[in-house]
Amino acid sequence: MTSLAVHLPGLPLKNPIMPASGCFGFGREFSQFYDLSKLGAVIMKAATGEARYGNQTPRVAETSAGMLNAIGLQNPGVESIIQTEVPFLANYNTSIIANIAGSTISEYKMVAEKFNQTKDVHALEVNISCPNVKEGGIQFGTDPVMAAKVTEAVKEVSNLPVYVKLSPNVTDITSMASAVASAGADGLSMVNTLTGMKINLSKRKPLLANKTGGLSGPAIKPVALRMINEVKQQVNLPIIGMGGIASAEDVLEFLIAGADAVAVGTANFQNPFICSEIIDQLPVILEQYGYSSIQEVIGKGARI
Amino acid sequence: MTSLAVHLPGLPLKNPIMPASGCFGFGREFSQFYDLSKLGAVIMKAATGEARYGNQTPRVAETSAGMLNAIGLQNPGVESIIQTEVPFLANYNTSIIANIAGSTISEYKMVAEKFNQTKDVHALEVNISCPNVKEGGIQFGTDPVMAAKVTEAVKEVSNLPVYVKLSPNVTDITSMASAVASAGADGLSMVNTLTGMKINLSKRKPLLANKTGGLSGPAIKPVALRMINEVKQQVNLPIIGMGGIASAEDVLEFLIAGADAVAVGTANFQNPFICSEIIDQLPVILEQYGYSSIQEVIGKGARI
Amino acid sequence: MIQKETVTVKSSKTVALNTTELILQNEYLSQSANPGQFIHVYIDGFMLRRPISIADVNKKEQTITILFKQSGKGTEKIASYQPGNMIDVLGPCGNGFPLESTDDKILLIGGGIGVPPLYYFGKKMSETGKEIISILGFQSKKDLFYEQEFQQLGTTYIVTNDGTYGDKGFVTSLFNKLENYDSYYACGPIPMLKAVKKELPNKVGYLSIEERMGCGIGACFACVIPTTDQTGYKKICKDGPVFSAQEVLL
Amino acid sequence: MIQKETVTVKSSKTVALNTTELILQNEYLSQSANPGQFIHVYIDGFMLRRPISIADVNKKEQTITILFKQSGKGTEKIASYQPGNMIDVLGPCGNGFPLESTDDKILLIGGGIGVPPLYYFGKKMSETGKEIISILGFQSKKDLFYEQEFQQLGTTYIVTNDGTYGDKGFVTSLFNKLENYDSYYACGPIPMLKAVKKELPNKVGYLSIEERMGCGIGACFACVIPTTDQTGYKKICKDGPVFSAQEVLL
Ligand SMILES: Cc1cc2nc3c(=O)[nH]c(=O)nc-3n(C[C@H](O)[C@H](O)[C@H](O)COP(=O)(O)OP(=O)(O)OC[C@H]3O[C@@H](n4cnc5c(N)ncnc54)[C@H](O)[C@@H]3O)c2cc1C
Ligand SMILES: Cc1cc2nc3c(=O)[nH]c(=O)nc-3n(C[C@H](O)[C@H](O)[C@H](O)COP(=O)(O)OP(=O)(O)OC[C@H]3O[C@@H](n4cnc5c(N)ncnc54)[C@H](O)[C@@H]3O)c2cc1C
Ligand SMILES: Cc1cc2nc3c(=O)[nH]c(=O)nc-3n(C[C@H](O)[C@H](O)[C@H](O)COP(=O)(O)O)c2cc1C
Ligand SMILES: Cc1cc2nc3c(=O)[nH]c(=O)nc-3n(C[C@H](O)[C@H](O)[C@H](O)COP(=O)(O)O)c2cc1C
Ligand code: FES
Ligand code: FES
Repeated sequence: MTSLAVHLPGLPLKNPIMPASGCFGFGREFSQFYDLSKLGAVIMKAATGEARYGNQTPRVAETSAGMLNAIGLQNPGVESIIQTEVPFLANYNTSIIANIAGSTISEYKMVAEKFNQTKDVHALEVNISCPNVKEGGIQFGTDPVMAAKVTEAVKEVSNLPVYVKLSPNVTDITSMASAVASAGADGLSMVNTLTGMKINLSKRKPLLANKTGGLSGPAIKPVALRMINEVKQQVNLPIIGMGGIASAEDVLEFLIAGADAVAVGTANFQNPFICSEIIDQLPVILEQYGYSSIQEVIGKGARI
Repeated sequence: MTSLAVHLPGLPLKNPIMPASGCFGFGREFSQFYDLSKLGAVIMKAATGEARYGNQTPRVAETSAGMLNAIGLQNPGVESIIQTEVPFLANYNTSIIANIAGSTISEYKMVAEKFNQTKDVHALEVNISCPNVKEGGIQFGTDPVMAAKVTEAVKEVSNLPVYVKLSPNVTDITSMASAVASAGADGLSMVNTLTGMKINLSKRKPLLANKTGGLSGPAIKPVALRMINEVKQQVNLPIIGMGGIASAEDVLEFLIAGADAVAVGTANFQNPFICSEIIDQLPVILEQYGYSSIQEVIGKGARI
Repeated sequence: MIQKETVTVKSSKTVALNTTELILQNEYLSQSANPGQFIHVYIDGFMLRRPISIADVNKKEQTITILFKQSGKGTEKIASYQPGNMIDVLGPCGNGFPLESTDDKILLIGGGIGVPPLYYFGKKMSETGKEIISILGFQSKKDLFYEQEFQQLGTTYIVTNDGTYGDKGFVTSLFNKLENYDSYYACGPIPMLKAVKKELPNKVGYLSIEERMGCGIGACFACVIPTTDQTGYKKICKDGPVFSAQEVLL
Repeated sequence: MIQKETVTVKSSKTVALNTTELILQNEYLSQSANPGQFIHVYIDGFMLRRPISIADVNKKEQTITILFKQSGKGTEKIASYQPGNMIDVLGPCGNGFPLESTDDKILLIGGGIGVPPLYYFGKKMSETGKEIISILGFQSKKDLFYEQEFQQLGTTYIVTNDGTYGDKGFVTSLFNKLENYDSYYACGPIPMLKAVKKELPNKVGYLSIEERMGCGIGACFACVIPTTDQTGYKKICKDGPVFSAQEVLL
């Protein structure tokens, strides 16, 4: 059988498939469906310095081939995650990636530092692109200077590989990527959600309590692919690609466009087995399109 | 019956429904399906100074709830449009909006000037947001200073109301809107397409010959609504809203979010009668949601 | 345990205006579902699954029943399903009504399309010998369903907002008529649940609560509700949809 | 004139590997369609319509026939349609093959799923007394369809790329075998059309050309092809899909 192993700097993965942050909780619910050891990695829900409640409900809305969410980074706080969630995931033979967020650079730094002291976390994904919080989040993700500062701060306190998660809500994604690359990022995660809105016609106002939310799902796939390809041509960093992936064919599209591994988000809600099924399908699809290994697909994105 | 008339500055419309530029040609093909006099207005395909052939094919690709296009502004040139297309549309009792594009500010200016001399054109829509051409187009649409310059240049030579069509591929849509407002725009058209990509798995490269294309259709509706609402809160200009509209309910969503009229693009390809059907449905939907007139819906977007 | 199951439509019936009853064949769900739990229904062409309560179970026939109102494109599509059609569902989801109560006399309070989950619960309670009183509220006569089914469980009062059937008013209008029941179990729109909780502050009560859902299994934090306990919140899809009235802040 | 019509599936048949023949009932299309025209098929859940050639027409029965290969999600879905299903189509679209030719002997050249439109054209030409020769190329024996149908029109040669049926090779391999026909009519993949045009530079020929389409009616400029005339381009959906070989630049 085709080996699916991919080698990201500091983060070798048995396969390039992982659930995206916020779409898999901390894995507990999905562990009842299949063995999480099958996954290349698990990206945990965002962690902040303290527990957060998040936004008012409704927090999700359905759109054509997509959904809006405005969870607002609800999470039990980094301490609690390290005490109860990381040990649970550590039972499985998979890599653990901690998604970190904050309102200030020092909060990012503090959260990164805590995870760095935990032996079971294998990489950090720095979420500078959450559109659903008033402070931090997307502000860091739309200004190259701020993005670089967050990256530097996290790198300072961390020996783990640092993936910076970029927002697609920008004019020039390559300047964001270059800025975090110069600041020392080990890799990129692309993309987070596009900010969107839906109107509740009966109530004559936005459906989400937060008014706007992040658009995810197949609707955004073309934008994700374009941005990944654009960045791949100019910035020499590995990319964890995401945005609307729902099949092994989608994974292949992302790898050809320039991703080195991928994350699956919203599709987990439609089909909780999706990551497992994609891992099963991937060798079949690779063969169908004439590839003899996953390495043959990866890394050519800059030249397509 | 509920009157659907809306009054945009310098552009009174019998109803707020018009086909979007590039999705209706110059109306000829659709005139075989229904009487174009039914439309609030027709926005013509982009005009440039000279005839253009556009990009290589394939020029379109299907995506989830959307499509990518990279037509590349193919058109017979402003002279030919004025001589053969405007007179055809002038047979109908509807407003004609000319969509203008160019590689340079002087090309925009020249095209605007020519339309201004034609008695049958009622407004200009300045396309500073075409993602599918190498020069001009989206460069003007992602930089507020350039956008303002194009707007000023067009305003200088035109007595017609000038709607500037904004690109959604920007970090800060309100700064774009403010810039063109200060430069004298009479209104905004929002939004053009989001730049995207699709991979042809068999060929291992982008499906579109142009590599990237503009994403349109229901997939982008949440982004369009969010941007319109954002702009409405800060910039006091009428907005022609568009992006994924395919039903009278969608129209209502746009009007509540802050649009003053709307354009229907991609949906014309799925159902050539769509604009006509929406015009028929609109009074029914207004009543269903408790509105006694279209004016009751419009103009509250800043306060929802 | 939640499983991903394929259910087969056995019958489809319109029971009130835009209200459909589907009987679904599935062994696992019929054997494992508890009253108040729901299934999370996949509908081809839609991004998110739809949560629908389990309204009845027939273990022998290996069927479950759902009852739903056509309130959008998704439920419209499910309403068009014919016998033989297969549906992909997750279930049974959530925690249902408490079954271990020692009360003798219980009150069921259902509002509109909140009525269905109370039926299977009432049936179960009736089987254990409890006395059941039901108050069911509907917009109008044309929305009414399952009156006879509830009457078989015990005294049943119907109220309609427009007075076209039963008493005119809200479910709460009847509270003064009723005496010495031991606990109540309510499901319906949030304003109704708020009113019920407020009017019956001293009763032991349980509320089944709706919220828009992403995953339906507790992973996405879409469906939280603030609580009075120290964690500060619960997930409706996983910890609920049934909560003790004291526990949650509406 | 193009109309938006609802057609009813009368029969569905698998005629080769992943290749389906659908007979569709519709009065307007059956009376107005010309050989080489296509219908633009709406498929529920897909953004864009799919162009499919009209392969045959039965005016008396008021049916049209389409033949297509399952080459993606859309054609897979159409292949699943059952008798009685209704489909929304635009048609008849485009300009078909020229019917006013005075030639006595014509050559049809079809490659794979390009074969269908040639059938109705051949039938029409045969009815007017012309002699028909056909060369049909397929990947493999399992892809072959309509051999007998074409044989009824005249001499028919089959070639397969892998030699599993008929001669091994491409349609062009047979050109040296054939004599004094007056004109040719070809439909198939672009590389085949290029080869045909190159090998038969001195013949009058017509090519039916495929391109990805947006509107299918000439409004969106998605499907242009460069031409040798002064306008510099034609729209395949409106001016074609059939062009004189001299007219277009492949
Ligand atoms: C635990 C639970 C049990 C339910 N049981 C029933 C039942 O037994 N019978 C019944 O008729 N309805 C029930 N509902 C409500 C039902 O889920 C919605 O009516 C349904 O999702 C609407 O889908 P739609 O596509 O028709 O509407 P749309 O408005 O088109 O749906 C769009 C999105 O909003 C969500 N949504 C819309 N209304 C609601 C709502 N009231 N609650 C939650 N999500 C909503 C949909 O799930 C979907 O994601 C229940 C809801 C919950 C949370
Ligand atoms: C004028 C014309 C006549 C045709 N006649 C026939 C016929 O008689 N029988 C037949 O089997 N096929 C025919 N085709 C090709 C047919 O349109 C495609 O096979 C079909 O659109 C593929 O759709 P899909 O959803 O299965 O594939 P997907 O690849 O999923 O389709 C995605 C998108 O690409 C477009 N697309 C993909 N392949 C083609 C193609 N080859 N040509 C044009 N668009 C394409 C689709 O229309 C759709 O918009 C014809 C094409 C044209 C232009
Ligand atoms: C409900 C929900 C919650 C999310 N929470 C987070 C989060 O906590 N941190 C983060 O970096 N991204 C978060 N995301 C973004 C996803 O990780 C992913 O980048 C995005 O959804 C695009 O992928 P998809 O289309 O496959 O869902 C969330 C997305 C959804 C839908
Ligand atoms: C095939 C195609 C061609 C287009 N050509 C133009 C154009 O010439 N000028 C322009 O301003 N916008 C053009 N657009 C953008 C549309 O006018 C519209 O802004 C966009 O498609 C979003 O609306 P929709 O989702 O309803 O299609 C084009 C869109 C499509 C799909
Ligand atoms: S719906 Fe995802 S946590 Fe409840
Ligand atoms: S497909 Fe639109 S012009 Fe041909």
